[in-house]
Amino acid sequence: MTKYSMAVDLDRCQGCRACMTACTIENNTVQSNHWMYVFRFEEGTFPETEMSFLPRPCQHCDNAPCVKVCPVGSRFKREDGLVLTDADRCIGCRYCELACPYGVNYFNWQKPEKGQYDVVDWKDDDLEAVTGGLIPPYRNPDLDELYGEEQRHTAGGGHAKGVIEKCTFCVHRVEKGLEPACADTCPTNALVFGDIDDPESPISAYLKDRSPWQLLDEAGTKPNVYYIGGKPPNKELKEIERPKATV
Amino acid sequence: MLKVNRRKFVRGSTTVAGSAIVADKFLFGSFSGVTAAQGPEVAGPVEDFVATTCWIGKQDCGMIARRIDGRVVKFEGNPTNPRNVGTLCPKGQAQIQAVYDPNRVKWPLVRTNEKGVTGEWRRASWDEALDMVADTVSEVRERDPKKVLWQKGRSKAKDFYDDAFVKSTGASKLGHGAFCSDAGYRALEYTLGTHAVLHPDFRYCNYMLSWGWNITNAGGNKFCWLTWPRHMVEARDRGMKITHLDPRLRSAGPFADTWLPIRPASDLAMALALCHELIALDYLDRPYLSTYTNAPFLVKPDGMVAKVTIGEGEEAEEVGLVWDEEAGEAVPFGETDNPALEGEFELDGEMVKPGFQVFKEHVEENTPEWAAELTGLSAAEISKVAREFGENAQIGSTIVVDGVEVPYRPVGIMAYHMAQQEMGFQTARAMTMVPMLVGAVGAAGGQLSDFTWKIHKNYAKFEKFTVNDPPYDFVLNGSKYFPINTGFPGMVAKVMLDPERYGVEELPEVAILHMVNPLNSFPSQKEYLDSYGKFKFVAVISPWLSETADYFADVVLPAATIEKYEGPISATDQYVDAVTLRIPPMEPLFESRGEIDIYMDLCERLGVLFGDDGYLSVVNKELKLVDTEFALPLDQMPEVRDIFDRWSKSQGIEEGIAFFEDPDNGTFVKGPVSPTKMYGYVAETPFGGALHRLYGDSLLDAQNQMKEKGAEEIYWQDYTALPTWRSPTMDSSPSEYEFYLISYHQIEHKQSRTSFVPMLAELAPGSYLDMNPESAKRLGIDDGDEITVESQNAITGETRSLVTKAVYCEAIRPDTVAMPHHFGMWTHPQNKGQGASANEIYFTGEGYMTNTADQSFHVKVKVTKGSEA
Amino acid sequence: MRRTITIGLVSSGLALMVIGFLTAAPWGTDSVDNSNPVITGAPMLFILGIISVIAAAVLYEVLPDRHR
Amino acid sequence: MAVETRPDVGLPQGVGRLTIRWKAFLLVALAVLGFGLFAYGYEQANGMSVTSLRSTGTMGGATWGLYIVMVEYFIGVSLAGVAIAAVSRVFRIIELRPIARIAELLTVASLMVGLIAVIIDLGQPIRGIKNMLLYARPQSAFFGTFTLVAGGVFLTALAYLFLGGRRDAAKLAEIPSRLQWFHRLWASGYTDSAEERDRHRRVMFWLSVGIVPLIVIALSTEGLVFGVQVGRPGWFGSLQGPDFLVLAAASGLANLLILSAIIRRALGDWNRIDAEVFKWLGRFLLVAASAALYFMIVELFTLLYATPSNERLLADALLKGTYAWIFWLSIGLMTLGLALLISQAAASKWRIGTLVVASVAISTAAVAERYLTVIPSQTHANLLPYEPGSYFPNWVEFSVVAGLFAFGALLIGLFMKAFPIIPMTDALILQDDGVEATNA
Repeated sequence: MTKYSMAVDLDRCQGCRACMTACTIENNTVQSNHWMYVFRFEEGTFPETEMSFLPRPCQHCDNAPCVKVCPVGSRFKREDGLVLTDADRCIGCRYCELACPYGVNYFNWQKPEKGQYDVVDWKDDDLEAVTGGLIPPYRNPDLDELYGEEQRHTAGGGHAKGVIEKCTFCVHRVEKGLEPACADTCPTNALVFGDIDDPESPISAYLKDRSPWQLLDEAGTKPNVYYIGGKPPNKELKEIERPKATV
Repeated sequence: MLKVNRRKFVRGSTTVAGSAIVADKFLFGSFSGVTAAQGPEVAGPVEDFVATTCWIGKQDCGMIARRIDGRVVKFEGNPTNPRNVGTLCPKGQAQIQAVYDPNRVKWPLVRTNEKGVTGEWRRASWDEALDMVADTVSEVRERDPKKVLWQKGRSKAKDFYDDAFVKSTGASKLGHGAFCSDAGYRALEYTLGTHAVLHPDFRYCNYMLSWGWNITNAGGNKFCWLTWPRHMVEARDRGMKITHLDPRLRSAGPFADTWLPIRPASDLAMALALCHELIALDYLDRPYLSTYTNAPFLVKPDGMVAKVTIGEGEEAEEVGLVWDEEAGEAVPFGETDNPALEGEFELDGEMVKPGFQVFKEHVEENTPEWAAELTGLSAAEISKVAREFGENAQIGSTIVVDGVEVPYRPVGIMAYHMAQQEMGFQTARAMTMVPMLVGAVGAAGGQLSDFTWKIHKNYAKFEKFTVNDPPYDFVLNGSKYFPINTGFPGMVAKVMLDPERYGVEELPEVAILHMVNPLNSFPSQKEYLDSYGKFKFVAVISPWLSETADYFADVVLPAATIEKYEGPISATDQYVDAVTLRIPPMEPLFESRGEIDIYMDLCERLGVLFGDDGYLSVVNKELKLVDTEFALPLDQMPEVRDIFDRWSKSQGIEEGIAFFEDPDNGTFVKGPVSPTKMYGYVAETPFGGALHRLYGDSLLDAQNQMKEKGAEEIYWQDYTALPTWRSPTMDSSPSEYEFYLISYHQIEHKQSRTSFVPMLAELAPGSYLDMNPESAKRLGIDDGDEITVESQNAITGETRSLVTKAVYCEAIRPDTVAMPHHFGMWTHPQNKGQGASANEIYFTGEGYMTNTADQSFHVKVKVTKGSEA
Repeated sequence: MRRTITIGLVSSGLALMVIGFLTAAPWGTDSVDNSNPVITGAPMLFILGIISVIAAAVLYEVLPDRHR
Repeated sequence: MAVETRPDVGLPQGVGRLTIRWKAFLLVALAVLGFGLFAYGYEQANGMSVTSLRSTGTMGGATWGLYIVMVEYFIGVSLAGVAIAAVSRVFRIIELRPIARIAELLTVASLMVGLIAVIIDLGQPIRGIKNMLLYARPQSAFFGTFTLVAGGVFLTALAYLFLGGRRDAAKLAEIPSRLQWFHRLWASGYTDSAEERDRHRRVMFWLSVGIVPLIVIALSTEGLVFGVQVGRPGWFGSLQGPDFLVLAAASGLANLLILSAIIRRALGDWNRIDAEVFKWLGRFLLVAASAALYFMIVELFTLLYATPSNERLLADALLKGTYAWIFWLSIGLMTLGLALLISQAAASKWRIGTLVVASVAISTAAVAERYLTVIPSQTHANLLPYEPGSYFPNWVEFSVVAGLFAFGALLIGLFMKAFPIIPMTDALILQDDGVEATNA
């Protein structure tokens, strides 16, 4: 069996958020929909201050609460571990968003082209001459394809107003044999991706001599994201440098 | 073209993807890639890849552009590039939004309204715009080419811009170094001879002083960002410990094993105290000090080194005298293996001491207790750093690296913009002395600076300064003000506003601004607002309408961003040597053009493109094509691609430029850097032949000359043979200006050229002031409150203020406030509401610059709630 | 007749509900199969079942007496 | 069959007679509904971004807002109606007989509005209806809403209303009027024979017996929508179901009382709702509101002792933070309502005006309490340390909700002009001995 998982090495993470931008570009997600999110935390009082970072992709849980609550089977778990959303099936009830303890689900609050960083006019005539009017101009055609044995519309985001979307572990890349965009770009290789059931895979090798922990273990979600180093987040942490949310 | 196997695989599968159209079915039997499951007769979009290099940052990481039907859809790191090994930072990823930004300057613009206010423009043809520039420049050049000022913020093909254009036109040149780490560069050029500042040998280092290094947000010595953090995390995996000296912890994030929140501008005191402790604890590498530094040179009571001339005629050279204890006499340096480092001796009726003895006495009073007061740290903490540094240095040990035995001193400092303070030059010198004392300079695991031990020409120049009488040129070269002179746009602005004050007669008349935005990116905005209007003509070459262009440009020439050929670009990560080029992944957007094209056209119009000493001739020289079969003909305008094709072939790459365009290559990897290149001790000529200047008698000599020429104390006070502590000028601001204002770099941004990139502006949206909650609460300021920050110039009494919002931050000293420096722009719609830049309230000039004409980024401020003030 | 129709509707309603339930998406969350009903439209059967049970009650009362 | 008629009008209780007052009501209701429709149209055209709703976590918003609050509220209200109707029949509480139809109607109307609110909250409403029919999954708590609430309770309530009204319809069908066709249709051949009465009694009894547990189960699934959420402190817990029911009972009874009082005034001379009805409603409401307040106080104490954790953050937001005013308002109003009821019970004097005031207080408290169930857990109780956010509905949401209320009122108002709102006769209370009880 194949089971795609990700390791996040907090001893290496610089909190730079390159993964977030790579994800946005690869998946054409709209502004403020951070499929990958990197927390930056401050803790304690001066001078006993500590800082930490925490990347938060979808955990692709084995016991995924979002899958359980989805009323129409738009959210589903594949045999290879990926938890995906069928953009054509979703009815936009946002139940998954509330069921998820990690906050990884994002809704398309408006027409996707409006949310594509529209402070810039992508419909500019001179630009259209180059891009053919595509919004965003870096639109990735892979995202229109159907994936997996199930042949469902699961890759990428920003497909339609009123549907939910979340991290897919870049299903369209994984099926090509590529890493997810976040892991691919990570400047310090703090994100390691692979098939955890394959002892030869990069992730298995990486986790072998390390002692990983999982996010919100107590929630019983059985995540497929493993954290190394750092420590589980607590409520004493103060989030800093939160991105601006614009819908 | 597509080679999936060049990317990192998720699993061991191999896939056949030889064609541009991919329909592989290997995992789930599904169609993936870019072809829709449509009939075979309908051609799907065509996918291909082009290798190129990042444009948005400083270190030009290798990238591969993924294209669909020729449209770039993503940039990814190029795995063959040692510098970034297939990765990219947030800016590298997000720049695709910048490339497609319709707010770029689309075509040449000519101003239609007066200057000094927001510009109104008409569209012009390239011919018209270039003619306008050429006509004005020609007229001025005929009178005096030096009156043409070429100013850059960053140049990404030095050979073509800084060298070929500037040399062939004879223009004056100003860079951005004075706002960067140039005071540090000058200090290292002076002290070690290398053109660099400080970084440790991460491959072996066990204990690093991260001194003001913005690890998680900004570059270190030589690199933009990404490469150093890669090395750092690997060193930490090995067990390297980091002691972080910075008023803010945010810079190191979780990577500081120890955080010492040092008071701004007190680094010199800290460095001197470390030297004091290392000497007191006898962590000294005496062989290094006696052999490779001028520490044994005998210093006379007047502070000058006792020298003799050896050799005759052309061969004659001055050599410092050292004390041969066995012989009991002074001998020229090099004639004894064991010169005295300490003691006092009589020479020609005068009492002389070795430089080291002078240094030892100099730092005698710089105890940890003394420094504790100044740095805001405890004496115990300071002492502990010195002890750890000394212990970890393992003085006397060696290690074998690639078969070469190298002294092993696994301790070092990473410091980059530390020099951006009033005493930046001497601070950087004192900081360099810390690893010098333990012999870590150029040792394995120890203190490195440049990637090789190539000695910069300034090393020899600084042996003897010549201070002239006025008149001076407008950069004040050779003046009594700055015997060491970085070329400081802030000072030039001040000179332009009052030339007589500085004994200057001739001012520049025309400015060509290359990727530079002084109005926004340089501190002390006011000086630039006041002075740039004095140019008769300003031409701006830039992809975006900079704020400076908005107010002062007569003509704006739209440069391409990444869509152009540029280079050659070093791709080394310091351990592997490599070189690459920028390849246009698509045609320049709109009517923009690559700068090399622009300069060649301009030079042709100026009549300096062809012939000897013309632009092409300089290019040949800089690219080392002279007298090779690849040299450019000097009588015809080449295609830019052809220039790089010739250069590629001259490098022994048979395919020429196609090699760099190939997504499977893109980087010409020359191989690992040999230990004999990297480590000064084992270099062919150890340390490149430069004797390290612990004692700087030529600085003292410069001081004496400056005094003689009547320079005021503020200019000469830091020209001392040894780094000497004094209170920074800003400390004499009235006590109500209770905070030190510092500004910093955020990882999402690069200077002032990214804050309008929507994806980056989303992550780091705007200006704010970090305040320790303790201080903020005392002033009745809540988290998120609107506040006024007012700075005061301790010399002129001038005050400046800005409005921003307070952000509570437990990771900053209570006496320090800090702002990110990327905002305060107004020409792009995304800039709306981003808030002010600290640059608006910094000062430049006397008291707020170094003795080497470099900007200080420090000022005392007061903070009040609200925006009434 | 009334009785037959009622019992028929109630039992077929219950049967439809059971069938609808059984042919809806299988329990479990570990497979793509769990996200699709065994028979597309199974929930409709379930609803029809409910309608039919309630309709039984209504019809039971509303059906005219034969002798009239 | 003695049908009560008046010589000057054909139909009883003002049915078919459009008074100025009613027309004014119609106009206002249509105007509010119209504006609600406009607001919803605006929302549909631009996306839900025009509401205050935002994603939880990084956006710091609430993804379920006023719409879901009102879904919970309306579905809760619907409980009381049909429950009162059923209880009055099963236990033969003759005094409540006059408002049995009001109760049924309230159930139908509020369920309808509540289910529309569910659709309104969907990002893809059309797809929502289609995909629920094609793909609904029993594992999802929504399945219960979809099948049991939308299907079961709603249809049973409709059946109830229909069957219970046949006898009146048959009588009205004899009176010539523009609505005669409608009354004939409703009567569906009813002849008031003994067998028919007998059958009716049986059916109503079984329906009543069946519907009460159905309601309990169906509405508990509404509580489960929240209760099964492990990932959301403040929601997860076994009390969500009972809590939902108790508050539903209180808000439903309060609304039934208010509605009865309004109809009492509206009917004027036709009124047959006497003080006895309100006494009963008052007593029921007293019990329900006491239980609701009990749950609220239990919750308050739990909050006071919340450990430093997600619950603490939530408690702070409720007790002294963003939501404190709503929290204390709901407790205050519930206490006020209860105090008014207790004082009346103690004095054994039930005044309709006071009861209405108490009911308005309790109903408002219920909306506030639903709000506090739905919202703060989203903005303040994320398990990961997201910065707390905030949510308060904007004009679009308020307008849409006002439109929903107007739609519900319109349903009841229109019904009143088509059919007697107070049962003229009720077969259930007819004894086998053939003694015919009629209204009056």
